[in-house]
Amino acid sequence: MENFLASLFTFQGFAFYLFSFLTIILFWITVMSNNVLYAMTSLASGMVLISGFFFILGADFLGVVQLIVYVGAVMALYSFAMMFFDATREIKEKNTNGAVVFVLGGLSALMLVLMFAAPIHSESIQALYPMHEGVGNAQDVGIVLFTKYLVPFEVAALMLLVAMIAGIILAGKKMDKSLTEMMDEDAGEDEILTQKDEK
Amino acid sequence: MDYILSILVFFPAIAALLGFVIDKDSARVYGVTVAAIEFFLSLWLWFSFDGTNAGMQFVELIPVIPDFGVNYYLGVDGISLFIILMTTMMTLIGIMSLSVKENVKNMIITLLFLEMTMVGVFVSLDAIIFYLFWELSLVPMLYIIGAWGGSLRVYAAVKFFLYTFAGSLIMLVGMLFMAYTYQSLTGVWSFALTDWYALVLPVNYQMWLFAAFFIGFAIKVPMFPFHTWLPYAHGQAPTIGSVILAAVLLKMGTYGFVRFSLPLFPDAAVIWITPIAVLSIIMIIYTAMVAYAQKDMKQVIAYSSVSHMGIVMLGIFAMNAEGIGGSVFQMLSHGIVSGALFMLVGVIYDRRHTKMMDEFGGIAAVMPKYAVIFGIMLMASVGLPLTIGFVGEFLVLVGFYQVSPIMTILAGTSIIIGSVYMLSLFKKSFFGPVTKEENKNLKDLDAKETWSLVPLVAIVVWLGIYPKPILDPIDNSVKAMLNFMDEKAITQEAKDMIHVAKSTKEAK
Amino acid sequence: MIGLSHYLIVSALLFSIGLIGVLRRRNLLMLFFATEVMLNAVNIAFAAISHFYNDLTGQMFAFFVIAIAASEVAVGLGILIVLYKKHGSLDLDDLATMKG
Amino acid sequence: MMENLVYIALFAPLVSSLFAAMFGMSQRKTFVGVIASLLLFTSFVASATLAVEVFTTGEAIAVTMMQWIGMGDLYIPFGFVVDQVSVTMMTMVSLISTIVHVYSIGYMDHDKSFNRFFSYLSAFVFSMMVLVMSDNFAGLFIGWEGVGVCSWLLIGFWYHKPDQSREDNPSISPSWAANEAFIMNRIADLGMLVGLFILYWNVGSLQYDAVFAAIPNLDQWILNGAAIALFIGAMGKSAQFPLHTWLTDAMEGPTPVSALIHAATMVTAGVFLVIRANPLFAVTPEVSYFIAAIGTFVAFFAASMALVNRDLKRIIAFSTLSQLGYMFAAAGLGAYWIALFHLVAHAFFKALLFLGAGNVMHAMHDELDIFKMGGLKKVMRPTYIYMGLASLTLAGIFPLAGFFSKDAIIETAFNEGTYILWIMLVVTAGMTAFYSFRQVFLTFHGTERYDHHEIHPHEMYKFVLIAMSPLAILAVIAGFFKDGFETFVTSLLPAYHMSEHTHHYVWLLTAIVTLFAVGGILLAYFKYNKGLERNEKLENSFIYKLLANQYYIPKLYEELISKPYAMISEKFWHGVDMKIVDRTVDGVAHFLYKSGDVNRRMQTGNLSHYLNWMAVGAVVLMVAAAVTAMIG
Repeated sequence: MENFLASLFTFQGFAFYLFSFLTIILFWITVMSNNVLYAMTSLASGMVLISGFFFILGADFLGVVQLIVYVGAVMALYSFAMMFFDATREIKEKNTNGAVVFVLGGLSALMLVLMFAAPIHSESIQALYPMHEGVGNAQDVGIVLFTKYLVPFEVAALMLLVAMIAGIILAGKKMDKSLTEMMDEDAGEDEILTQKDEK
Repeated sequence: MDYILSILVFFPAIAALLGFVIDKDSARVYGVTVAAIEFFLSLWLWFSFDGTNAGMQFVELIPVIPDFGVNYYLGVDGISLFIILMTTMMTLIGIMSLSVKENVKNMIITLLFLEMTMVGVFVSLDAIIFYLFWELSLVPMLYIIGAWGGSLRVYAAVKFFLYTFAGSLIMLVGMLFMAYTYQSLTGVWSFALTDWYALVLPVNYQMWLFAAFFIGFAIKVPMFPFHTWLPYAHGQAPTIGSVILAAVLLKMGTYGFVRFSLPLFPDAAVIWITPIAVLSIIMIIYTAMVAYAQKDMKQVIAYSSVSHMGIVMLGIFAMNAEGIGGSVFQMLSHGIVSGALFMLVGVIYDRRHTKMMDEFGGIAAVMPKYAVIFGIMLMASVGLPLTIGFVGEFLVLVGFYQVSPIMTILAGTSIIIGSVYMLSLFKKSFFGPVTKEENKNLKDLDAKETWSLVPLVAIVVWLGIYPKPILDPIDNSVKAMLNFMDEKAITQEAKDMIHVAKSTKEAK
Repeated sequence: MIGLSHYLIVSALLFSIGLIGVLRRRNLLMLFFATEVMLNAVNIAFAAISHFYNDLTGQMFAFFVIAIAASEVAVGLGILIVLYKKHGSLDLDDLATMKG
Repeated sequence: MMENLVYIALFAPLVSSLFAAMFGMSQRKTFVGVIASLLLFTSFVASATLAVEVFTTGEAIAVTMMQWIGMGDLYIPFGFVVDQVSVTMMTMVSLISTIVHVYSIGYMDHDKSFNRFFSYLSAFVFSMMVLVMSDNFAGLFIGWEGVGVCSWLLIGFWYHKPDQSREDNPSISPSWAANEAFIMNRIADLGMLVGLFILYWNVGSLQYDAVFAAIPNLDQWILNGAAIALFIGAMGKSAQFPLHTWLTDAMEGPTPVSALIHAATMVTAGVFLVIRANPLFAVTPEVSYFIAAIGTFVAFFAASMALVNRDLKRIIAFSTLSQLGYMFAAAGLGAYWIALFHLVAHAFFKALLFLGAGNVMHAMHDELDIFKMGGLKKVMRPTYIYMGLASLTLAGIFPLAGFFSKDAIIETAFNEGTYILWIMLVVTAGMTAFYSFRQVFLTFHGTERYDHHEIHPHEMYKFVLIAMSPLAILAVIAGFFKDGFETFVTSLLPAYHMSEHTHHYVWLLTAIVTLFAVGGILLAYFKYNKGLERNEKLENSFIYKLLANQYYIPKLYEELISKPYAMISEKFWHGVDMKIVDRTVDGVAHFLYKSGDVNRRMQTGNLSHYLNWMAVGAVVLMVAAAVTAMIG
C-alpha cells in the first residue's frame, strides 16, 4: 500500500489514477444510463480522458488523433445520428438476465486482470521498430508510418473512403422528405386503404 | 475379348442412358433385350472361364489415381463368377415378369443402373471401386422402393438407405485405415485387394479392421441385430424390387465377408467365429420363429431370407472348404429360390392386391399351376434333397460341424422350424376349401409369368441333381483361399482352425 | 511507480465495462456506444505496451484501430438509419426477424 | 446287362410318375393308372430278376451313375448297390406298390384328381427305391427326405377338406396331418443328418463300405454317437415312441396310401436303416439294447391303444406301429435277418389288411367307425376272407407267415436272456390277436349297426380282389421260405442261431405264444361275435379313456409344444423385433432429430442473445486458456 500512496504523489501516478478513475466512472455511466444524452456525453468525455492517457504514455500524436478523430468526428456523427432517432424519450430497456450479464462481465474482467497482472515481461521480446529518444513522437511515428506501414495506411484511406460513400448512400435515401412526413405518409396509406374499403 | 468385365459392368449403364430416348410403351421390350444381351455376355464369361485355375481371371488394371494407389482393377474367380451370373439372370427374369404399370420406362432405366452397380460390386478388386459400386447400388434401390413402393415406402426406402449407408461409412473408415497401414509398412499407397492380401497385420490391428468391415457387411447381410430394415424394405418394395433385393443385394454382404474379411484378417476371423456363430444361430432360429408369427405372406419370405442368410454366415465361418463352398452355393440357391418366391407373391398380389394369408384359402384348387410351382419353390427353400436348397445347406452344416457340433445341431433345427413356417404358409393359402368369393375365379399363371418362373424351376431342379459344374470352380477358389489364409495366419489356433482340404495338400 | 500492468488492468476493466454494455443493451445505438468503449480500452493497452516496450508498433496499431472505428461508425449508423426507417425502432427484441 | 436292369428297376417308377404328372391337371384317365401299374410291374420284374441273379451268383452289383456333391474332401456320388438286403427290399417294395397301384385304379375311380394320385404314388415308389438301393448314407438321405415329401403330398391329397375340431376328427384335416407328418419326420431327419456328419468327419466318406471298413479303428463314443443319431432318424421315419403321433393322423390320406406307405414301405425304412447299418449297431451293444427296449415298449404301447380304438384304419395303424416295435426289438437284439424276414412278411399281410379295410370303407361310403358297422360277412365275402386270413397271420397262427416271423423274434428275446422283453412280447402277441379279431368280428360278424336305406354295402370290383390275391397267397406261404431266406440273406447280414439251450425249449416257447394268441382270439369271439353291447362303466373308466385318447400324448404335444411355440414366436415378433430391435434403430434416428431440434431453438434472431452466447464462448475460452496456462 505504501508504494501506492507514494506513487500518488508523483505527477505520473496522480495523473494516471485520476484519469483511470474518471474514465471508469464515465464509461460506467455510458453503459448503464437509460438516457441517451447522458450516455453520449459521458462517452465523449471518456474519450477525452483516454487521449489524456496517451499523452501520459508519450504517444502525443496518437493522443491528438484520438482527440480529433474520435472525440470530434465519431461523437459528431453520433450526435447527428441521434437527431434521427427520437432519443428524447427515455429508453425503457427490458434488461433480461441482468445477473448473467454482470457475471459474464465480471468474470471476463477478472480473467483479463489475472492474465495481465501476471508478470508477462519476458525479456526475449525486442522492439521491432524502436523509439528513438531524441526525436519527437510525431516524427518517429511519421517515419515508421510512411515507410513500413505504407500499404496498410493506403488501404485504411481507401476503407475510409468506402465508409463515407456507404454512409451517404445508406442514410441518403429519401433525404429530401423529413422523417416525420414519411411517418404520416405510411399512416396515410393505411387510412386511404381503410377508406377505400368503407366506400 | 479381354475387356469382358468392363463391358459387363458398363453395358447396362450405357443402355440405360440410351433408354431415356426410347418411347414409353416399347420400354419393356428394350429392357428385356438389354438384360438378355447382358445375360448372354455373362454366359459367355462362364464358358470362357477356366474352372481349374483358382486365381483371378479376366483381370483389368488401369491406374486412376496413381499416387494414392486407387486403380480401376477388375477380376473374377470361382467365388464371384456365379453370383454375377445369378445377378444378370435374376435381372433378366425380373424385367421379363415386370408387373409395374405406371412409368415403366423409369423403372427399366433404374433397374439397368442397378444391374451395373451390382455387377460392379462383384467384379471389383480395388477397395475404392468396390466401395463406389457398393454405395451406388443403394441409390437405384432407394428409387425403386421409394417411388413404386407401397404405402409406407418413403419410410422404408429412407431407412434402408441410411441404415446401409451408415454401416458402409464405417467400412470406408476401415478401408482407409487399411490403406494407411499398407502405406506405413510398404511406403506405397495402394487400395488393390491383391496387395492387401500380401499384408500381414498384427492381431489387434486385424481385430479392429475386422470389426469395421463387420459392421458394414453385417448390416447388408442383414445379421441379427441389424436386420429390422429388411421387413420394411420388402414389405413396401414392388415385386421386382423385392426380387432383386433378396436375390442379389443381400449377397453383397456375405460376398464381402468371403472376399474381404476372411483373407485379409484370418486371425481375427478365427477369433470372431464364436460370436458370429452365436449371432447366426440367433438369426436362424429367431427369424424363423418370427416368420411363423407373420400374417403377411411377403413378410414370411422376408424373414425366411434372413434365416437362410444366417446359414450362409455360419458356412463362411466354418473355416473349411466344405463350409465356405457350401455358403457360396447357398448364396446362389437362396438368390434363386427367394427371388422366385417373391415373384410368386407378386403374382397373387397382382390378382388380389393383398398379401394377407388369411385372405387366401384353397388356391391350389383354383390355380393348380401356380400351386405346383409354389410347392416346388417351397420344397427348395425348405431344403429338400435333389433341389438346389439342400446342397448348400448340407455343405454348410457339414462344414460347421467340424467347428462345433452343438451349434450345428442348433443351426440344424433350421430345417425343422424352416419347414414349420413354410408349410403353415402353404396350408393357410393353398389348402382347405375356397372360402372367399374373390378367390373363386382367380386366373392361373399367364404366359409372361410362366415364362419367367419355369426357367427358375428348371434351375432349382437341375442344380439340385447335378451341381458339379457350379461346385467345382467354387471348390478350387475356396481351397486356394483357405490355403492362402493358412499360410498367412499368425496365431497358432488360427492355423489349427483353418482346415485346408487334404486334396489341396496333394495338389500343392 | 506506474508499471505496464497497471495500464493493462485499467484497459481490461474498461474492456469488461464495454462488454457489459454490449451484453446489457437492447438499444442498438447504445450498443454502438459500448463497442466504442471496448475499442478505446484496447487502444490504451496498445499505447501502454508500445510505451513500455519502446516500440512504435503499438501506436501504429492504435492508429489503424481508430481508422477502422471511424469507418465502422459511419457504416453502422447508415444501417441504423435504414433499420429505423424500416422498423421504426431500434430495440433489438423488435428486430428479431431472423428467427430460426 | 445287369447295370441297365438296375436302372430300369430304379427309374421305372420315376418315368411313371412324370408320365402321370403330365395329366395332373386334366380329367380322370384310366390309362394313366394302367400305364403306371405296368411301369411299376416292369420295375418289379427287373427287381425279381436281379434278386434271382444275386441269389445265384451271391455277389452284389454296384453301379455309380454320376457325381452329386464334391466340395473339399467330401465326395458324394449317385451310387447304387444291389446286394441281398437291398434286393429283398426292392422286390418287396415293387411288388406291393404294383398291387397297390392296381388296387387304386379301382379305389380312386370316382376321385377327380385321379391322375395326380398316381403321379404322387409313383414318385413315392421312386424315392423308396432310391432309399433302398443307394450305396451311401447321403443317397439314403435323398430317399429319406423324398419319401417324407411324397408322404406329405399323399396324406394331404384331399387338401380341399376343411379343418375340423379335434373331437370329431382327431387329426383335424388332411393338410394338417400332412404338415404334422412332414415336420415330425424333419425332426428325426436332423438326428440323421448329425449321424451323417459324425460319420463323415471321422471316416472321410459316406460310402457304406468305407464307413463299415473304418468302424474297427473308431473309438467307442464316436460309434455310440453315430448309432444313436442314426437311430433317432430311424425313430422318426418308423414312428417310434416320442415321434409316433403322426402315423395315426396319417390315416387321413386315401387307403392305398396307408396300405403302401404307412404299412409296408415307408415306416419300415427305419428298420431297413438299422439292418443296413448293422456293422455299426453290432459294435454298440448298449445302443442296440436300447433299440430293443424301445421296440418292445412301442409294441406293447401301440397294442394297448389299439384295444379300445373305434376307427377301422387307426386300429391297423396301431398294429403296424406294434409290429414295427417287434422288428426293432429283433434288430436291437442282433437278429437282423429275422427282423428283415418279419419286415417282409409283415408288409404282405399288413398291406392286405389295409386294402381290405379300403374295400370296407369304400362300401360304407367312407364310414370308419367300427361301432357303426357289422354283419358285412354276408355281403363282402372275399374281403371278409382276406381280412380274416390277414388277421390270422398277424396273430401268428401256425401255418401262416406271422407264426414263423413273429415267433422267431420272441424266441430271440428269450434266447438273448432278456426275459422282461420276452414276457412283454408274448403279452403283446396276445393283445394283437385280441384287437385284430375284435375288429374283424365287429365289422363282419354280428348285427348290422348301420342304417340300411342310406348305405347298401357292395363288394369291390373283381379285378381289385384278384389284385389282392398275391398278397394273400404270400401271407400264407411266406413262412415256408424262412430257411431259404435265412441262407440267402445271412451271406451279407450276420448269422443268428438260437443257442442249444433255447432249442431245447423251442416247443414250449411256441406253445406259450400260440396259447396266448388263441386265447386272444377266443376272448374277442365271445365278446364281440354276436354284436356289440356297450357297457358304460367300462367305457368311462380311467384306463379306457386313457387308451382312447392315446395316453393324451397328442394333446400333450399340442399344449407343450405347438401352442407355446406359436405364442413365443408371436412374442418374438412383437416384443423383440418390433419393440427392442426396431425401436433402438428408430430411437437413434429420433435422438438425432430431437437434438437437432434443440439447437434450432438457439437461433432466436435476437442479436443480444447471440452476443451473450458469444461472450459466454469468449469467457469459457479465457478460463480454459488460464487453466491450461496454470497447469502447463
